[in-house]
Amino acid sequence: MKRMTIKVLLVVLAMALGAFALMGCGQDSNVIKIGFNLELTGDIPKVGEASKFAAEMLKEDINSKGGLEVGGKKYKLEFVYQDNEAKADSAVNAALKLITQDSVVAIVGPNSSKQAIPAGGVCNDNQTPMVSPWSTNPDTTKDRPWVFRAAFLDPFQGPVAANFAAKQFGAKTAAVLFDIANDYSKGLAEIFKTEWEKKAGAGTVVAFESHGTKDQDFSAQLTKIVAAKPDFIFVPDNYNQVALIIKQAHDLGYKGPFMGSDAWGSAELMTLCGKDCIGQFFSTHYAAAGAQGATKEFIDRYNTKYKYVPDDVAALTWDATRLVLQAIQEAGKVEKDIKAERKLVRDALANIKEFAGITGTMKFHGTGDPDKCAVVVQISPEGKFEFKESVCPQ
Amino acid sequence: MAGTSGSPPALFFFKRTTTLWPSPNRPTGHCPKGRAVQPARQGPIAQPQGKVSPVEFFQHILNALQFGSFYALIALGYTLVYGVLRLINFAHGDIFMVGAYIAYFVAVLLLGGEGMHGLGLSPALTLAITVPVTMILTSLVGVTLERTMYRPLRRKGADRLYVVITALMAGLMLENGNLALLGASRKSFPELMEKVVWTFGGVSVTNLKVVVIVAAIVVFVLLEFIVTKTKIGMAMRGISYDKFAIPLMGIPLDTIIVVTFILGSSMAGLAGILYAMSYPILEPYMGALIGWKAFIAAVVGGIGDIRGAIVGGFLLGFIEIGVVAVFPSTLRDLFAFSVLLGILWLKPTGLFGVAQTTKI
Amino acid sequence: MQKHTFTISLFAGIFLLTVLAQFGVINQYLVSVIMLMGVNIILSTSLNLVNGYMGEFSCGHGGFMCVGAYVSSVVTVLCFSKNHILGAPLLPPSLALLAFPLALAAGAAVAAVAGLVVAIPSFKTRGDYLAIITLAANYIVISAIDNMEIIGGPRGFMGMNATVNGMEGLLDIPWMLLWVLSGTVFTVWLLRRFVSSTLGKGVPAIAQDEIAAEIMSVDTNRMKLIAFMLSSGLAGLAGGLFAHILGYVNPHSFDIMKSTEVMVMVYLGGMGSLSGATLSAILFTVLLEVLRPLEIWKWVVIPLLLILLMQFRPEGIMGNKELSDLFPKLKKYYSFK
Amino acid sequence: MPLLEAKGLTRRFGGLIAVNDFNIELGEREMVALIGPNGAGKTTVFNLVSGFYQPSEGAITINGRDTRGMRPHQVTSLGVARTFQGIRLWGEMTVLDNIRVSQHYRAGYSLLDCFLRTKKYMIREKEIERVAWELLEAMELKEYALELPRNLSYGLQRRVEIARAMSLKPSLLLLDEPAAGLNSADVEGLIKLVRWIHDTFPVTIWMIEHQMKVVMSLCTRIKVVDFGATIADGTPEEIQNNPAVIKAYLGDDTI
Repeated sequence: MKRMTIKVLLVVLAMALGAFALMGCGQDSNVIKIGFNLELTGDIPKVGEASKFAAEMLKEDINSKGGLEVGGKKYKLEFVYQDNEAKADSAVNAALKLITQDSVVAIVGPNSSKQAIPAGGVCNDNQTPMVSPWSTNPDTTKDRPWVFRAAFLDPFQGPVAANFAAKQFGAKTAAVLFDIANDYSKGLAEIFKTEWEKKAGAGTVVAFESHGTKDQDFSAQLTKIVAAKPDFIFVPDNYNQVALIIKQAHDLGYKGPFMGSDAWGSAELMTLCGKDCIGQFFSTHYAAAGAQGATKEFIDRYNTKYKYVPDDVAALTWDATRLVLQAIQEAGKVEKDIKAERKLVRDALANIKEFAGITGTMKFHGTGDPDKCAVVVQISPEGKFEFKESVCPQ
Repeated sequence: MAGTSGSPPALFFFKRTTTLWPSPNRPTGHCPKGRAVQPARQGPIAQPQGKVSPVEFFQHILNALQFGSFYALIALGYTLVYGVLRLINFAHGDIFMVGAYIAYFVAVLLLGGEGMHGLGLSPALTLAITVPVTMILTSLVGVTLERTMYRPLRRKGADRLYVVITALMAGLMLENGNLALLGASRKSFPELMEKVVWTFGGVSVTNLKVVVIVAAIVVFVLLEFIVTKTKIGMAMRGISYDKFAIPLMGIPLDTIIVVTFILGSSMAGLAGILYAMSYPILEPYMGALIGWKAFIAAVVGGIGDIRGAIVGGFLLGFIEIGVVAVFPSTLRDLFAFSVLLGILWLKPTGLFGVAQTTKI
Repeated sequence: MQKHTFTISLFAGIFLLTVLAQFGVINQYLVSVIMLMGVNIILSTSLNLVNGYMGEFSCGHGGFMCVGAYVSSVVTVLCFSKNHILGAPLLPPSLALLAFPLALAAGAAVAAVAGLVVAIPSFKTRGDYLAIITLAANYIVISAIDNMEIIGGPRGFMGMNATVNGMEGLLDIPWMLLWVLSGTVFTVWLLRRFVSSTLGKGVPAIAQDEIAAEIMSVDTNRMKLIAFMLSSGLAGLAGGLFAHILGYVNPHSFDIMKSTEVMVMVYLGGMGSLSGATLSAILFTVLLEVLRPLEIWKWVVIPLLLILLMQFRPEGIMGNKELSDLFPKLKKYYSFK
Repeated sequence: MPLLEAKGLTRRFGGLIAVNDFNIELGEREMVALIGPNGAGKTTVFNLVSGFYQPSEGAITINGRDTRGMRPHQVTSLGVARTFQGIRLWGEMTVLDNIRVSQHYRAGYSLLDCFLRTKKYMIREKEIERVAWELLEAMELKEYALELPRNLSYGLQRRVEIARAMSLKPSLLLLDEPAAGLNSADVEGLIKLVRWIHDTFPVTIWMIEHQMKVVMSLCTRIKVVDFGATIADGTPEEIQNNPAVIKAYLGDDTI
């Protein structure tokens, strides 16, 4: 009996292995496949979801117009989504699966650097163009001709926040609260610190406190910060934590202003944070409120389709995907051989010097990293992110 | 945050708590060492507050009490189930999460808002109804797990660790099931209690903080009573001594176990409500980390012992917040867990746990 | 001759896989899945020594893996790639092939030493209290690395590819696959030899009756020390391989979630069965990949499957039996003595 | 020099004095019984001798070696083997493995030998294997070699436990109520077995036993303890007519 069950189990196992080895699907000549390597589960499911929604929207747009026109021929788009569970190893497998099994032309994502760095390595080794919408860690694209990104880097955003805060609040001292387990948050916090102390002198960052990714109680850190009496608090943190941080700071009697980073820029911020966030500032890729043209159109359509204002990840995915599509078009033709096609796309991507995205105009200088303007927005009493000023790299 | 001396009543309150809980004095005692460590870790800038000011100190104690209460409330659930079944119910942290979500839906249903127009009751009334309803529904979840997953395994006489793993899996299922069903967007918990911030000479207390702390203590007293004074409680303790003798004494084992799960899960439910009110952002994974930590607290206190759970919970709260208060907060986990590890090295069966003497 | 059929076919299999990978018959993706499969086998078999054979409940295996991963990575990066903090490479890439196994060994050794943190308390305490110590150890390791700027902290650590490239510079074959497969075989072989010896049988003796073991002349402390250090050391080996497969490590890849996965593999396979641990590791890895299309639902379905499996086989796939116990015919095809 | 010498052995648990100033000397190949009412502290004496407890006062020397501060496995390797009141076999291991593992201290090869299967390893393992089979053969357990102990009858389990103890090649064998829970037929078998062991191996046997039948038919010397203190010591006959013993003991026993 027992032996029987085991035999059965073994057979099942063998079949699973077989089925798994035979996976992967045939080619269709007039379809262009683009892969998405997204954090649909794990720590930051919201990010993956937003990316996927944006991509779906773009696909429907183009396919409804009969497909993407390349060299006078229309190709249907097929987007393949792989969940990387917000894990590094899973992201590598997802990337390899997209490259080898699904044989996609290019890959969009992963978003968070923890996944994007290893996945970028794989894409570069396997000569497949990859565009990360959201990753801000320099290593993602460093020495990797096949890897690009749509977001600006921390070294640019840090100073923006510092300069603006100095000007806006007339601040002399600053406090920083960041997420030690989140490389984005930590990196930005450190850059801000060095930048601020360069401006206002050593020791002017009166408190430099951290917390863990899944923490929800920041009272201890905030007590220290409040006791240090900073002129403002810089919080380069994800919007969900921001909401809690600001609430708890107010509970502890802190009245001063906050300065945030692009990770604030989520529609959820206001539903989570409510009145506590009103009047705060943060630097981001684009201002949803008061946006014009393509940006506004995107926001409105996304809003009607998915019932919430898109956050920066959605917008950046939209841009990243369009960047890839434009490259495919500029390549002028579609090679049958997938490897040759990838080469074409990669060269086209590298040739794009300037790209007008909904998150602002991007200028590329062959590093794969865009120069783009950051905007600082203020949260209006209606909970809109209102354009305050735009800072462009000199 | 001006002013240094608290007003008499506040100070009185705090004095009592400090005498009750000596632990925070430990980190502050290490204060100079902390300063020594800091430049090495923190680069050039030195923390401006050379030492923790009294105001700050009391504030920290208050914070620690609040967060400790949550650990304690959840640890109680672990310890109850463990005491009876010798089972680490790793799903408990996620039952707590489910509790918070249930509370959310009940509250929204009664209160309205969040897109759905509910019955439009007053916040106070909503709270009054939400608490019991949530506790009942949550305990149902706990009992369901027990009936559908744990009990069959026990019946089959599976190794206790298989039940533990099943519990882990059940937890994962709750988390990701929630994610898959409700989507990735987090829920914002409606405000059921008009928030009041009292400030005693720079020390800020919200009414919610007080409620949480009081709740934890009340629950503790209640459970202590149930377990020591009532028939069912005696039976529970009996089972933890001898699982096989109890049924022979004519005590229905399964009933006791179910009651245990009801108690434990309803505690998780209560914790869920209070947590959702204090940190009004709900997400599927909110239970995971605090669940693990509460389990650690329960064990450090001496798992299976209710006082142990309470003490362990508050201790963990104090250690975590104490470390942040004195050292750079980047070192929080490192130091906090080292301290716990040290405690277990010194007292291998936890603070209240009794070493099992094996007779040969 | 027949006695060696198994061994021979094993090495033939490895050779075949490498050749297939070399000529791209099985694609990159499958190769990487096979490699992670190997890593998982190492992890689950090594944890099985503690959680299965010794009946302890260690839930911090990821921590030791992390130690191994970082140590071996730092060594190889020091030697073969220029790093903005650790400076220029110390050795020419031609030495990569020699240095790599040493780096792995170093990682394993340090991880084994880290195992002491758990092993020493285990003299006094058992069961759930020890479980907490392992858990705390896991948190401590991760938090410590978060605070080490020099190896990137939470940003993670990279540059291990240089070593792999160095090896491929010598001879262009899928080296990592080869290393992982041999590492896996090595681990199983090592553990198999340990648990089948009289010395190693002291470990299950501790699990079944520690007092009897001690009084029947088993030096329980020594056995615990060996078991924990062997287990954590092999976890370190797995970590080193993992790091060089990915070419990038991040402390949070080794958190409680990782440890949980390994535990699941152990209990799924059956406590105290090496073939069980191996099978379950393969099954689990395949499951993770096959169920990708389910996206979010994947992590609902997998636990469900495991729960069901445990309902039907409360002792895991193999119980505490080995394949050779269930199919005695197999016995004549190999000899582990 | 006596094989075992216990001087002024005292063990307290908190306030309770389990063993009080216990003295004994055992020579080569003696067969001695330790009797006394329940709770008299007999098993505690065995626990002290086998190193499971440390004495509060007094000392134990085995072959002239002071065992204070030794861990049980060290004491065992001095040649002290014991069985347990409640059987403590390793239930998940075959009878054969039970008897192999109990020779652990004689394994005598390093971890490396074990990994590399060196010559040394092979020789030792063969030796261990041989000893195990011989014992099983001699004690008529051969056909159960590959059974799990928990599937064996109580009597057989006793037998296996004694075999396991003997596999340590002890010079002193402590039997803690070997006849407990055996039916009369098994008891007969046990008596034969113990006598056979005593005749075949150079071993001193010291047993705790309630069944006078066993004690009287095997032992040449009997020591009686009550409330931790020794009340009588002598040949079976002396003990049988010792008023103190009769008062303390025979009152509640069946001969």
